[in-house]
Order: sequence, then structure tokens, then C-alpha cells
Amino acid sequence: MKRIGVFVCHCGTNIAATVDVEKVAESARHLPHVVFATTYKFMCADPGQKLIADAIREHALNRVVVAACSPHMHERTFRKAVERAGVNPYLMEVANVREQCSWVHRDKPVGTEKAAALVAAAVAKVARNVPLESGKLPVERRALVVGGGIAGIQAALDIAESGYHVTIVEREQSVGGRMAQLDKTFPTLDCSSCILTPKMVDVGHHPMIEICSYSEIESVEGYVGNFEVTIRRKATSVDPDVCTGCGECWNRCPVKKLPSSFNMDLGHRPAIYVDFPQAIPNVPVIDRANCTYYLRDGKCRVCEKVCPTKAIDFTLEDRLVKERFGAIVMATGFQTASLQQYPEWGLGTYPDVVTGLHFERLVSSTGPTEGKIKRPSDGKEPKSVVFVLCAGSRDEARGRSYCSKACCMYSAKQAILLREKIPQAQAHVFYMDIRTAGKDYEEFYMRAKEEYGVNYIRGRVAKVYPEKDHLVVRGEDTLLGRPVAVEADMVVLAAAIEPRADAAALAQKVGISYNRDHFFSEAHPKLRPVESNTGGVFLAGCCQGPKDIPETVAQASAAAAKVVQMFSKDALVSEAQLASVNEAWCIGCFLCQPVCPYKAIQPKEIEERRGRDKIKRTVSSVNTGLCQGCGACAVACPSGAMRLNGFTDEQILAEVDAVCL
Amino acid sequence: MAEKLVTSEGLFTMVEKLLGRAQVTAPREENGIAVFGPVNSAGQVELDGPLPVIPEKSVVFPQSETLLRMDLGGEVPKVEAVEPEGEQVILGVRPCGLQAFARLDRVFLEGAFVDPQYRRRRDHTLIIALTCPTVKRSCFCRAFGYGPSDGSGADLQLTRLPGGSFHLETLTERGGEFVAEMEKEGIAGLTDAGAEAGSAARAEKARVERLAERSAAAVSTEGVVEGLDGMYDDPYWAQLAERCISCGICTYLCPTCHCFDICEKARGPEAERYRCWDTCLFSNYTLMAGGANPRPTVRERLRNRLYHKLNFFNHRYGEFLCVGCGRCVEHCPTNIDIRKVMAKAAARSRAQGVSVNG
Amino acid sequence: MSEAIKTAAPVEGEPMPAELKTAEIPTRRGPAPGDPEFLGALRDCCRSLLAEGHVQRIIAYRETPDSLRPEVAFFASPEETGDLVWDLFCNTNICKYLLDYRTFEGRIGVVVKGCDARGVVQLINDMQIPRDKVEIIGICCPGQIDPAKVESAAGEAWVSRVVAGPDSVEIVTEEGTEMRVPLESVLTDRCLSCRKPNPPVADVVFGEDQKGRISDEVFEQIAELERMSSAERDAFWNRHFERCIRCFACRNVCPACSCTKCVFDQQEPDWLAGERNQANQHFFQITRAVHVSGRCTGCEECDRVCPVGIPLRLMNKKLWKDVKDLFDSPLPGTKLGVRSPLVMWDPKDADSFE
Amino acid sequence: MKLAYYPGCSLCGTAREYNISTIKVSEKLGIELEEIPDWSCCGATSAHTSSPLLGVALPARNLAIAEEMGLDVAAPCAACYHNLSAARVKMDRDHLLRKRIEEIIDRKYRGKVKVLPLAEVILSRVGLDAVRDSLVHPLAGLKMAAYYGCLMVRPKGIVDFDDPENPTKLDQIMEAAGGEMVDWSHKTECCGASLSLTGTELCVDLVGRILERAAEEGAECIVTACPFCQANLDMRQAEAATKLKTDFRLPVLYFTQLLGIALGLPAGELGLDSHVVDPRPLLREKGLI
Amino acid sequence: MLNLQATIGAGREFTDEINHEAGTDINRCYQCGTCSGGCPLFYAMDIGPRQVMRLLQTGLGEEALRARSIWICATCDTCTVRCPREINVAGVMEALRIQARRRGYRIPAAVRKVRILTDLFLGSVRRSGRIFELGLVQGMKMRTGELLKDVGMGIPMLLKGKLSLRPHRIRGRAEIERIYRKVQEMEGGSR
Amino acid sequence: MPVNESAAAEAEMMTEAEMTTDGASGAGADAGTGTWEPRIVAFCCNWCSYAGADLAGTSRKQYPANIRIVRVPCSGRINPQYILRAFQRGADGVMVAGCHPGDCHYTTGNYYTRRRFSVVQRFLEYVGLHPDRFSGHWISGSEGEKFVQTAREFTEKVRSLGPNEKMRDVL
Repeated sequence: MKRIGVFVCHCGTNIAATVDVEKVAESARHLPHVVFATTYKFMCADPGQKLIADAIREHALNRVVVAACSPHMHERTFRKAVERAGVNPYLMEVANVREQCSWVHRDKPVGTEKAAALVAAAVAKVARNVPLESGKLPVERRALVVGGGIAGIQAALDIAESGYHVTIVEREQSVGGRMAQLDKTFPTLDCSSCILTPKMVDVGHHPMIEICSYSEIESVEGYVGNFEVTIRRKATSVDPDVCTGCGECWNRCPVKKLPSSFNMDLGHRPAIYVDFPQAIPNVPVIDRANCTYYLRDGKCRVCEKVCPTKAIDFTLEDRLVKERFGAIVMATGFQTASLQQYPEWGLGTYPDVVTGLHFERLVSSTGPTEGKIKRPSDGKEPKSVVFVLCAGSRDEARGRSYCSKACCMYSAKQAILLREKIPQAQAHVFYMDIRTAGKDYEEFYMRAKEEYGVNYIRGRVAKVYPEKDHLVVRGEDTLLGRPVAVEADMVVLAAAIEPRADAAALAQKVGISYNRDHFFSEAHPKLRPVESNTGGVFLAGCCQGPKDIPETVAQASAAAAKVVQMFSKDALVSEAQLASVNEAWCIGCFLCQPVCPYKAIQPKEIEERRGRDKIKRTVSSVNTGLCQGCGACAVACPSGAMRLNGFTDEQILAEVDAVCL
Repeated sequence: MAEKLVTSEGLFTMVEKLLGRAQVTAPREENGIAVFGPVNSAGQVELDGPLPVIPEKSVVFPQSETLLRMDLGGEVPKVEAVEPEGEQVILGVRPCGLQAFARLDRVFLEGAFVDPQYRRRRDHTLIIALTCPTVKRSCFCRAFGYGPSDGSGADLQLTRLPGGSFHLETLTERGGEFVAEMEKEGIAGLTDAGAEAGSAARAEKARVERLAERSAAAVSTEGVVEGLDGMYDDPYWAQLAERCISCGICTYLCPTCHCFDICEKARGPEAERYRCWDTCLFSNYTLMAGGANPRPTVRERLRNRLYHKLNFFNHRYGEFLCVGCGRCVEHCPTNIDIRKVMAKAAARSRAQGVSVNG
Repeated sequence: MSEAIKTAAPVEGEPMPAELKTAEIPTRRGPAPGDPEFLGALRDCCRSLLAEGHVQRIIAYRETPDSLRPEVAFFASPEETGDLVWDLFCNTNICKYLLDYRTFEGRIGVVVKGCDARGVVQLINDMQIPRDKVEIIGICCPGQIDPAKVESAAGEAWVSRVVAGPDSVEIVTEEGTEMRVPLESVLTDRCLSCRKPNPPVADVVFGEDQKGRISDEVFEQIAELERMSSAERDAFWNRHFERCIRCFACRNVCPACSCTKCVFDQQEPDWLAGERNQANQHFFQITRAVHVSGRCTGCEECDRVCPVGIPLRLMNKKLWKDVKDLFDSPLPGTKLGVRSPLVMWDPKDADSFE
Repeated sequence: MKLAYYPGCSLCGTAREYNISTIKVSEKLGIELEEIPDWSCCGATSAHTSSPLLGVALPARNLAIAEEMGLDVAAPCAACYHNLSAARVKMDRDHLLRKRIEEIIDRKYRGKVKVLPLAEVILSRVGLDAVRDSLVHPLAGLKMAAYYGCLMVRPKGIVDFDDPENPTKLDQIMEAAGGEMVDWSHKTECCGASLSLTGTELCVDLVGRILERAAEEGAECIVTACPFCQANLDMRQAEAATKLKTDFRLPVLYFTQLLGIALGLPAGELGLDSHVVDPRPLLREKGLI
Repeated sequence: MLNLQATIGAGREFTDEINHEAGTDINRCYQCGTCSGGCPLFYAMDIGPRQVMRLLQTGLGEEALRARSIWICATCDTCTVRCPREINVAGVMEALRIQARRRGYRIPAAVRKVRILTDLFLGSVRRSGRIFELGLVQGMKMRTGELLKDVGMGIPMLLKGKLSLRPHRIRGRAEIERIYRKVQEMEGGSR
Repeated sequence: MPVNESAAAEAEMMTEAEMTTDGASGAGADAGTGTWEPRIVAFCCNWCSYAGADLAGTSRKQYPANIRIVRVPCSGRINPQYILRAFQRGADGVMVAGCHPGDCHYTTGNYYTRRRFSVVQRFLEYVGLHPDRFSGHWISGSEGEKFVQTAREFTEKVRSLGPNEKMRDVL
């Protein structure tokens, strides 16, 4: 026997002023199953909640409708209230008579009529509600950090310091990431590696942190608290347990002239290498695509011969390691745009046109030129360098509409570094707008102009082309309104920051969403900026959007805090309004499967009675840990075997019927 | 009774006149298909077409009809019965349709309970029969002891004459009244039939009877009931059911099938109770509230239908519930043929040596 | 048995590799319908499949006394195949019977035309039956004859048999008279605009690829409807839906309708009421069409079986046209492993929302 | 392979040698060209800069005729290609416009024909392998700068021949013909041809800049597919040189002329005598004629 | 001083018209100057394309109708393909040119020849169906009075058979005439 | 089959019938006055469009009371049959609203909505529903104003069409 109670809130005068609450309550009394209806000034306040609880006891109510503000506001409040009074929290529905009624319709009779209709819909729905139970999910208290740049390092350290085990998966030979490639950092001009290296050492030595470098994520199964991750540990050809990182091998390797990606291909490395001298782990890897041993059937073996600890093992193979984690922090960082779509700027065509990251390596004392700025074409010291801002950013026409955020500042820094290292060189910066939102940033920019005499030209570069032994940079000085050409020895393009090329593919593996630029999407742009839409997966650093180092570090710590918060609970509570399968109706067509964004639907074999026989057949089943309750599966299912609890077809149809009356 | 001659134009005018005072149902053509359905203008009537797909029964037993209206909003619920209204004329009923009406009458009107809805409709329906202009291969009326010119059960009977006019025979008093009324209104082209027209009509009837004769050899009812008596658990039904797709074509097109379901619809405090056709071939037909189904598979459902047509009804009313119109034969998507079932049953009874008379 | 078939028949007991079974180009080919050896070869093929245990059941057609209406038959042993038949009256799309074999513990052979074969592929793609459980015996179909058209051509005479030639058919009546009519005049409506008469996937194929009859008639009718005003379209469909008797034959024959509990049969929720009014007729018709859109193979079996002549293909083909225009997907049933485009998406999809 | 041929006004006048060499080369490569009967002017730049409708209607008439022929259109002239393409795209995008144009030209147009520049025909329908296979005199040792100009490549979406900033298709064809292509920065810089008669001074400046860059990269001649570019770079070369106080002596040839030589067509049939900067001394020096 | 509040309101209609004709939205322009920077003829213009966009944005679009620039623009589309805001800059220049004609603006003397050539060209096509190049050149000379310009170039071209002495007339001339008339009708007889 | 003539003929009758429809009949009749008011059902996804409607409320923006919102978790949860049901029960217009493509709370739900309804929308029009009676919108949680505008415009459109008879099944 369904016994529904209806509670209409005045919300002070917020509702009562334009809705005749008494009339609404009266009309509710005539609805099927309604045995009690009343109004109150503030239903969400303690006395209001008590009123509901009392009525539940007094009238033996087993279902409740509260006509009040938006369910986004107080659905949880009222669910808890009825639960305390012994009614399943999912047997309560909210009729939104404030946001959808009193606040948007001034005419009282009209508002009252609509409020009554909304209450009738809620009553019709609640009559078809069934009790739902939230599940409890165990938590594996180990975290996975994907990416070993400054974001990953920071997140890993914070989690490990709270006493939980962390695994860092890093694609390259060493952790360190982009920050390791930088020379100085703005606005303080302190040395990037000087502040990064100690942190790298910390993660390298931390007892709770395991670094899987030269590794990639192969697949992610499972759900919040219970991820099962397969990590591909690429074959390094070096036994890490034996190697001491003495450097004999890489110093003696006869293949020397391979482009060093750490140096943005401006320098060289051998076939057996570490990314850079301070690499963590300090264990080299063999680049099999270029190693003589692998290219010429086991010839060479120099490294093997010189290795004092016999750490070289050519027979090592890729290993797939399966591990369980409770939480994942995505910190995969960024790359700079290739700018292939901009032939007019000549990146890749003219050697002296480079990107900002290249320039970092050229200024860095650990770089290929040992910190002497030389232009790539002929090694000459440049006397005129043009910095081009927004190179690939803020250009909807060619597919990237966003601002890369860090370029204004790092270009100012690079112009300053140029002027410091080559005082007689002129720095020109072509810009559209200068964005220096950050502590001490504007001051830094002013210093570049005032102290270092950097020439800022407001205009976007239209074309770069070679003439004699220099480049000509053409554009409009929009403040002059005249065409200008700058003769430059080098052009540095502040190439757009974009997610790693495989970010979308990785996101699909992990099951998180990404935006059209392939940056990973946060759950809420303001209120949940470090969580992804998938429970248990958190975001840190440039994989979520362009940002500078302090912001990255802050986000990484925030993500770590979220992980630690999760690990501090005994168990996680799963959503109750999830999909479930009516196995008798399910025919196993699996049309529901591809539409599930969370890969929550799996086949399941069931046994069934058919007449006298027992038959086996395959039906869909929902993993309640993965399901987030969107209901797309329920619509894809042609027979309605898939249902979304809390929003079943019956409930929605009942509402439709009611609002149409 | 009286015999008249009416030209096509005369008939047209008659229908036009009728339209003002009654709901007229007649054969129409829709998208290349002949159907019995309500007509709004005489031009829609198509008497020369084949046997209409939708049978005549819908005139007295509509696919759905409201029985009760309710208002549950007040202190005391209000309930009122809904009675069918108005006069109906059904034009162009074939002899098989007339036979079907007779069967339906037995179901709905005989015995302790007389169905009020059916009674009202039946009483207010004038039936104008039509001698079949041709006989299809799927027709097997002869097996049931009547022929394509048999007008019994109609108020009036039309027979298309070679010249294009119609011979109109008055068969009941009501039919007579109708003709008299028409004559009073002065229908041009409605005249007394001379001897010539009378004999032309008899010749036409004899012609179609001869055409029907062709099926007599192929289909017979002899031994069907008896054969089926012993065949209930025969593997034959499973074989037949293998092919059946369990659609409702045969039952809904059948002029004698008369099963219905009673449903309600509510819109807020107001509600209606109605009945609508149902078919024993649908699994829902016997589905019970708890999920149990006494006829769980097509085998049981198809068998039930065929037994109802060819055996059960005989045991209760002494005649077949099949009238040999051939609609199910012609329209079955998988060519299930009731005539073959009859032959099978007959063969079984012969094999068992059951005496037809015993 | 034709030589080509004999040599290519797999060795008994040897499991067929799965990848072979999904190959879209059949390796075996037999004589074409119309060839004097055709029926013998087809029977031989079916007989040997049963005899050698490659299949435990064959779904095909059997002769009946009414030569215009052969019946669907299920052959369980090689001996039964003697009255297996395939001619131009095998209108029934038999693919749907595979659903009765969902739990059958053996392989099933199906003798299929191009349109039926698409249904088989669709059932496979809808995971109703695994590919390796079905032996697809395909026939490149020269077009099927509508018995009603033959009968109406014969007038009052009863048709005894029909002899089909490449361009015309000879109708022989019971009285022994003969008449010759053009093939096109008696072909079923769906065959008159059939673009894909060849089985897209098959294990054995009889006949060489047929060209099909390329006709835009259906699409022209759709275009004509699209040009009408809303009120005209409303009237058009009201007129047709009005006739619907809800026999559900369209659903029951549809290769894309494989649900065991159809929404129309459900009481909770009460999607479709029994009352016969335009509201319910529309709900039924629209829902049926929308449910199969993206999976409708265009076999037009629904249109064929509809006893009251509702032009269902004008709905199905309209949906197909839009799905194809919008999402550029292949005709359902023409490719293995293809899911409905409606359970997929592309960020660049057309957007009709505001 | 058969195509409807739209030579355009220039190819019947100032660019006769382009026409001749196109026809000869096509014949050699097995491209069958059927001239669009009674074709009319595409309107060049004048039509669309003064009336949007006229700018579509004039080319549309020719498209409609080609559609009646049932053939795709080959248009060697860059301007004609541009205008025909633009009209096609605009009518494709705007159903109403198409209806209006149909009314204006009083012909049916369904948007079925494609418009291809000749270079595209050679590239995608003949194929470079076929070109390589038919070489008689590979253009070995001849350093060329391929100049595309504006109309072939801009704007994207209206024309769809090649990248607007760094096109390479002419380079590919000439490389297949054995030539040595210089990589240079002014492939698509505007030469100002539309201002040739009205703003000659400006035009000379632009021509000078382009030639200067080509010369600096070591080009010995320029190849082009645009009659306006050819005429402009050829005829204004002397003036430009004077202004820049230099002497370029850079012959400006149609790619079909050089391709013709490579395919072994008699030099006399390629209209090599009709240029202001005579290419023959250079070609003789390279042993190509 | 310029009252932007007033100009923006007053010029909106004109801006909308130009947007509509060019099928673009100049309000998207963020004044980066790529168009002007890449324009081969910017150096000869009085107002660069970027400034033209700004004039339109601030409601001063009609000022652009007096600019030489719109006549100097060679419609090479470099600006359009490089514009990061997907503005059809060349299309705007073209639309302005058409507007200037339609509204009968005086064309700056220095660029009047552009208009003369256009008229001659379209006239030639109207009469013959195709272009009569020699006639065009001669017409230019007659209308501009620069009788001796480029003589040195014309004679060799004639000799080389590149300039025919008589116009080629197509058969469908009546059809072309009809097209011109129809267009004129539809565009309100602006020409 | 002659698609055109008879349909057109019946359409004429239809429109006449429509014109003589009693405006005050059925579910759309306004409580007191008896003047006809369109009944509009809006299916809104919980995270964006419903939140957008909430924002319209918190910003006190007025829109017609004809709109009745049915909340669903995601626009991907909106079964096309719900639309039919609403029209059956007397709705004069139905709108569907969800997060902008790419912004779905559930990542991709609205992409299916977009596919499904681009087909369904055309089909409803094809079977004779007036195209202005059904519409789809992308409304984010921050687009309170857009919700209001949409509600106003849609209501006016539907009002101008008069009561819907297509598929209607009311007592």
C-alpha cells in the first residue's frame, strides 16, 4: 500500500509570494496514494525536517514528495531526512516549485496551477519509485601517477608522504619531464633544474614510490577504488638491478650521432643513453631502432663488453605488468605544436626558425651548446632574434582557439636571457596581447621592456622568409598601422602548448573525457577542477590545460589531496541510481555496450528454464562500480531490458502523463 | 420477395442518400488493397474488386469500442455505460461474410448472456449482400455447404449483371422497407426487375457457383472434426508451428474470430473501459499476472486457433467456425494453409476408420 | 553434385577456421537459378551438408500443391531434401527463423536470397547467432514473383504453374491455357527496386552476381512526401495508419526485431495501449520504424507481409536515407561486424539542435 | 579518360602557347579533351568584384553545359579554374543561390561535375608514374621555381588544389619530368596581375620581389599554370629588373611547355617563341631543344 | 573627438550589410594584423585591411568606401587564408568595392582605372561572350588617355599572334545578354 | 501509388477540421478562463539544461508557465518514445535539451542524443508532425538566459500553431 506525503515549502516568501501553497497542498490531497499534505515556512530547516519525520511516523508514510527549491539544492537534505525517519531515501522526490515556478512566473494563479502540476508529476513518479541501496566499494590504497614530470613528481611525493604507495609510470627513460628541459624559470629566473633535481631525487629514493620509467599504460580496467592497470614496461636491454649508472656504456657506444629528443633534436646522444646527466633512474636504455646490435644481427656488443657489472641484456623483452590501484592521477603533460599548418613561418623549413622549447635547450648550460646561444644553421651568435607569440594559439581557423597561457611570460624570460647572454643582440617580440596574470608577472614583463630594452611589436607575423644570410619577418605594426619587416638571425616561435599526441587515445583507455583540443576534462570547471568525470581519476598539470609551473604544482598537490582523502575512507559508497538489467527480457544484442561511456556493460552467461530444458544464454550485466547512471544504455536497448533505477521508463512516463494533464 | 433492377448510377445515388442517415461501410480500395471500411462518399465504394482484406465483422464487432466511462475524481465514483449510437449499413457483404455474421450471432447473442454492444449494433445494421463477382483459388466456401451466390442472412442482395446494372433482391422485411423508402425518394435508375433481369441474375449466380465448384474436390469437411479429436498431441502441430511467426493476420482477417481483451485508460481522475480485438496467437493472450502462460509456445497457440475453427466450435455449436473465405490462406506470410490442416485431419480420421456419422 | 561444390566442401570433422567463415567473398559457387542443373545442385549441396554433419538443420523451402506458394521447411536429415525447392516464389524471408535456433546445439544452414542474407548478417551483427553457427547458402536472386500479380494476370482462371524465363514468364492455368507476360509485370514491388540481390556474405553461392534493378522510385516517393506540407503528410499517414490492424506481422518478420519481449507487448511500462486510434497507431508505427532504424536491412519483408498494404517501406527507407546521409554508414546487413550507427557517434556529426 | 575542356579566353589569346602545349601534352598522356561547346568567359576577376550574381552566373553557364556533356571539367587556366570552382562551391552551399542561378542562365544545374586544374588531372587521373614512364627528354639539370600564384590555391574551401601556403603539386609534376625544383618562399605571393593594366607600378614591385627571391634560390626559370602570372612575370620582368637595378633573365614558362619537352614533343609545337624573355637559349644550353 | 557610442550604433547597419555580403563576421576580428602584414599591397594602401576591419567594427565602415585600398586590393586572398579568426577579409574588401559602386562613391583618381577596366571587361564579355583582349587594351588606352603605354609590349604580342585582331563571338550571345539582364533585374539595376 | 492527390485533398479537409477545433477543449485549457494555452513538455538533462533552468530561476527571469520540465540524468536518457507519449497525452510541443556537444557530464551521452534525434526529428516531421512542435536545444548550466529565450520562443511558436491534434489521445 503506497502512502504518500506531500510537503509544500513556503521558502519564506520565495515560493509563497507567487504560489498559493495551501492550494497546492489541497490539490495534492486528491492525488492517488496521497494520504497527507501540508505546508511549512522552511522545509529544509531543522523544524521542517522534523515535521516530515513526524508526519512519516504519524501517517505511516512510505513515500514523500517535497515541493520546494531545485533538487540540486536540497535533494540530498531531504533524502537524509526521510532516511532518518526510516524511509528509503530514494522514495523521496522533489518538486521544483521555486526555480521552475515561483521565481519565473509572477502571475499567482498561473504559478499555483503549474506548481500543482509539478507536484502531481512528482507524486506520479514517487508512486513508482522503489527502494534503492547504495553499494559499498572496497578501496585499494595504492595510487598510480601517469607521467613523471613536475606534476607527477609533486603528486607522487604528496601521496607517498601521506603513507600510501605510489607508482609513477613515465614514458621516457627518466622522470623530470618538460621542466627538466627548461633553463630558467620566470619570474624569478632561478634555475629550473636546480629546483627540480632535488625533487627527482626524492621520488627516486622514496620508499613508498616506485618509478616505472620507459613504460606506458597498456590498459585500464575496473573502477574507482579498484582499477586494474596493465603497464607495458618497454625493454630497456639493461638490468636495472645490476646497473650502477657509471656511464661506461654510453660514453663508449660507437653510435653517437642520434638526435637527442631531450635536446629537441638540437644535440646528439648515443644508442644507449640516459636522457640527461641527472636522470632518475640513472639506468640507461638501448634505443633498439638505432642500436647496431639489433640492426646488424648481434654485431657490436661494445656496451656489453665495457659494462663493469654485466648489466646489459640484449634479450630483454617488453613486459606487461598488471597492478591494482585505487586511484589514478593523470599528469601526462604537454608537447608544443608542430606548426606544420603554418608553412608561412617556416618552422622545419628554415633551421633558424625554432620553438621556445628549442630555445630553452640553446640557452641551457646543460644543452647542446652548453648555454651559448648559437643559431642552428651555422652556429653563429644571433644579433637579432624575433620572438613570435601566439604561434598556433588563439587561431580558430587552424584548429586551436585557446590561449597557451605561459608563452607571454616565457618569451619575456627568453628575451631577457638573450639580452643577458648577448648584450649586443636585439630582441623583438611580435605579440597580439600580453597576458601577465600572476604574482610579479607584470613587473617581470616591464623589466624586459624597460631594463632589457626588448622591442615589443603589436602584430601577428604574416610571413618569415630567408634573404641572404638572415630571415625576414614580415607583419604589421598595428600600433603604427604600417607594414614592418624585421631582419632576424633567429626566429623563436612560442609554439602552442597542446596535449601529448596520444592524449585522446590514453583518455579512452583510462575512460576519462577530453575536450575538442584533447585536453582532459575536469569534472567541473570551477568546483571540481582536479577531478575527472570518472570516479577515482584525477588530473594534474598541462594535460588538463596549459599552465605554468606554480599552477601545475598546486594542481598536483590538490589532486594528491583528493587521492589521500579517498584513501582515508574505509570504503566508498557507490551511486544507487544505476542501470540494471532485466535478464529475462535481455536478448544479448549488446546495443547498450558501445553507448556506455564507462565500459560498465559486460556480457554474462545465465542459465534459464525453458519448458523442461535448462538453457544457457548470454545477457548484459552492469558493473555497478563503473556505472555512473547516465541511462544511455536504457535508450539504446530496444526492448527496455536495460533500466536506469531512479529514472525508469515507468517513472518518466508517469511524470509525462502527469505534466500533460 | 421483390426483385429490382438498379443501374450503377442508381446505386451511387442510393449510397449518397444513405450517407446522410447512417454510417455506411463498404468495400474500398486503399493503396491497391481492398478493405471494408467506412465511406464518406459514394465514389469510394468499389464493388467490383476482390474480396476485401478487412472482414465485415468490424461493423458489428469493431476492433475497439468503449464500454464504460468513469469519473473517479469526486467523493463517489461515477460510472456510465456507453451505448453504440446510430444506424449502420454494410454494403457489399459477401456470402462468406453473411455466414460469419451467423456464427458471431451465436456467440454473442445465444445463451444466458447477450452482449449488449453487439446486440445494439446488429439490430441497427442493414446488410446488403453482394453475389461474388468471381471466385478465387483461395476460396473454399463450398466445403461449408454454401456458395458464392448464397444471400441468406442479408436484408438485400445485389448481383452484378453483365450489362453493368445490378439485380437487387429483397430478402427481409427490413430490406423491403429500405427499398420502399428509396423508391419513395425517387431514385433514378431503380426499377422493378423484369423477367430478363431475373434470369440474367440467375445465370450470373449459376456461373459463380460453377466457378466455386472447382474447389469442392480439393477441400472437404468430411472427417475433420473427428480427425482432430484424436490429434491433439500430434507432432504435426509442432511442425506447423515451426513455420508460424505468431502474427495476428489470420485471426484479425478472419471474419469469425471474435476474441477480445478488456482494457482501461485513465487520464487523471477520468477513465474509460474499452474492449479491443485480441488473438490467441499472441503470447500475451493467455499470459497471467504472475508470468505463467498455459500456452507458452507457438505450438499451443496455433493449435488452439485451428481447433477453435475446426473442432471446438463444432462441439459446442455444431458447426465450423471457419467459413472458407480464404483470407488466412492468401495472407499468411509463411503460407500456412488451413485447408491442408483440414486435409490432414480428414486423412487421420480415415486412417483411424472413425465413422463420420458416428 | 556439381564439381565446384564437391571439391570445395570442407573435410568432415575439420572445424572451420573462424576467419575463413567471415570472409566476405564466398569460395564456392554453384549454377544459377534458371540453369537446368540448379535445383539438383542446390539439393545436393544441402544434402551433403547434412550428410557430412556440417549442419544439423537446413532452413529452406518445400514444394506445396499450390506452386505459387512454397512453404518454409526445416530439413533435419539428408533424406528429406528431396522436396527442397527454390524458385521465384520463395518470397518469405527465412532469416528470422534463426532466432528459434539461438540455443540449438548445432549448425544451421539457411538458403537465402540477397535480402534474406542481409537479415542473417544483421542477426549475426546483433549478436543473436554466431557467424560460425550458420552456413549461409546464398542465391544470387533474379527477382521474386508476386503470386497475387500472377493470379490477377490470369483473371478468373486458376493458375497451375508458372515457368519463368529471363524476361518473361509463362502462366499455365488449370484449364491448360498458357499466357506470357513480361517478368517485370509480375515481380514483387520490392524486387522491382532491388539494388542488392546478391548475398553480401555467404559460404556457398549459387549463380553469378545479379545486377539488381536500380530504381529510385521509392526514394522519389519519399522526396515527394518530403516536399508536402505538414498537413498533407499528416493526412497521408493518417490514411494509411488508419488501416493498421496491429497484427504485428511487420514486426514478427523483421530481421532487426529480435527482442523476445517487445515494448509493444509490455504491460509495465504500458507503452502501447490496445485501443485502436490514431494515437496508438502512430505510436506503434513510429516506434517500430525508429527501433529498427540503423539496423533495417531494407528487405521490405514488412511491406510485403502487411495485409492492409501500408507502405512501410516509405518509412523504413526514409529513415535509412537519413541515417546514411547523416552518418555515412553501410546498408545494415551488408558487412559483418558493423553495429548500428545510432549506437556510435562522431564529434563532427550533423547537429539539428539549436 | 575523357574530360570537358574549358580553355578560357586567355588561352585563345595571350596564352595561346598554354593552350597548344596543353592539348599536345594531354594527347600524349592519353587525356581526351572535348571542348565545351560554345563556352563563354568565366568573368575573371571583374565579374565577381562588381556583381556577386554575375560572378556565379557566368561560370555556371559553362558548368551547366559540361553537365549536359556528362563530363568533369579540365580548366588549365588558374583564373578559370578558380572561378568555375568558386561558382560550383557557392551553388553547392546555397540551395537558393543555385535556384536563382538556374533561373538566370535558364539551364538546369545539379552540381554533378567536378572542376579540375590540368595539373590535378595529370597528378590524380594520369599519375606521376605514367609521366615518368613516358619521359623522352628528362629535364635534368634545369633548376626551376614553381610559381603558383593566388588563384590556384586560395582560398581553401573555394579551390581545393593544394596547400595555400606551401603547395607542391606542380613541383611534383616537374620533378617527375626530371627537373630540379628549388624550394622557395614566394610560391604563392601575389604578383599583382589583376593590377597589370590599372596599377602597373604596384605590379612591377610585386613582380620584382618574386623574381628576386626565385633568382636568389638559384632558379633558372619559372614554371607556372596561370596565364596572368605568366604574362605578368614575363612582360613586367624588364621593368622590374630596371627598378631593382638588376637583370633577371628568368624565362617564365607554362608547366605544360616544359612537360611537353620532357615527353619528347617537338619544341616547335610548344610555342616557345612567344615569350618576352626567350626561354630557348636556356633550353638549348641545357640540351633540351 | 570621436563619440564611439554614437558611431557604433549608427554604423551597425552598414557593418551588417558588409558582413552579409561577404558571408563573414568582422566582429570576430581581434586586430592581430595578420591580414595587413601579409598583404602584398599594404605598402601602397592608405588604410590596411586590419584598419578597414576596425572601421567596420567601430561603425565607421563608410569611411572605408572612400579608401584607395579597396580598389588596390588584388583579391589574392592571402589575408583570408591566414586570418586566425576565419574572416573573409578579401571578401569584405570586395563587398566594400561593390558598395562603393552601388552608392556612387567617387573613386580615388589614382585607382579609377580599376573601375574602367572592370567596365570594359564586362562590356566585352556582354557583347561577345568572351574577352577581346586587344579591344580591352585599346579601350583602356582610349579611356585613360595613356595612348602610348605598353605599346612596346603590344606590338610583339600581335606579331606573335597572341592578340587576335578581331573579337571571337560565341553563338550564345543572346544567352549572355539575357544573363546580364536577369542579373541586373535581380540586383536592382545597380549597374 | 499516387502519393500526392488524395493526401492533398484530405489535407484540405484536415486543415478545415483544425480550424474548427474547439480551442478550449482538452488538457491545454487554462484553469479559470477557458482560453487555450499550449502545453509544453521539456525534457532536460540534470547537469546542464536543468541547471540552466535553475539559473533562470535564481536570476528571476520570467518565461511562460506553459513549460513543464521532466528531469532526466542525461539527454542520452531521453527515449524518443517519451516524445510520442507526451504528444499522445496532450502536449502541444515537446522540447529536448542537453549539454552542449563535448560538455556532457557523462562524456558522450549527448552525442548519441544528437545522432538519435537528428534522425527522429526528421522522421516526426516526415510522418506529419509540424516541425515547430518539436525542437532540440543545447543549453548549459550557465545559460539561464538561453533557457528563458528558448522557452519564450518555443512557446510562441507552438501557440501560433494552435492545439496539436496529431497523435493526441486524451479523453
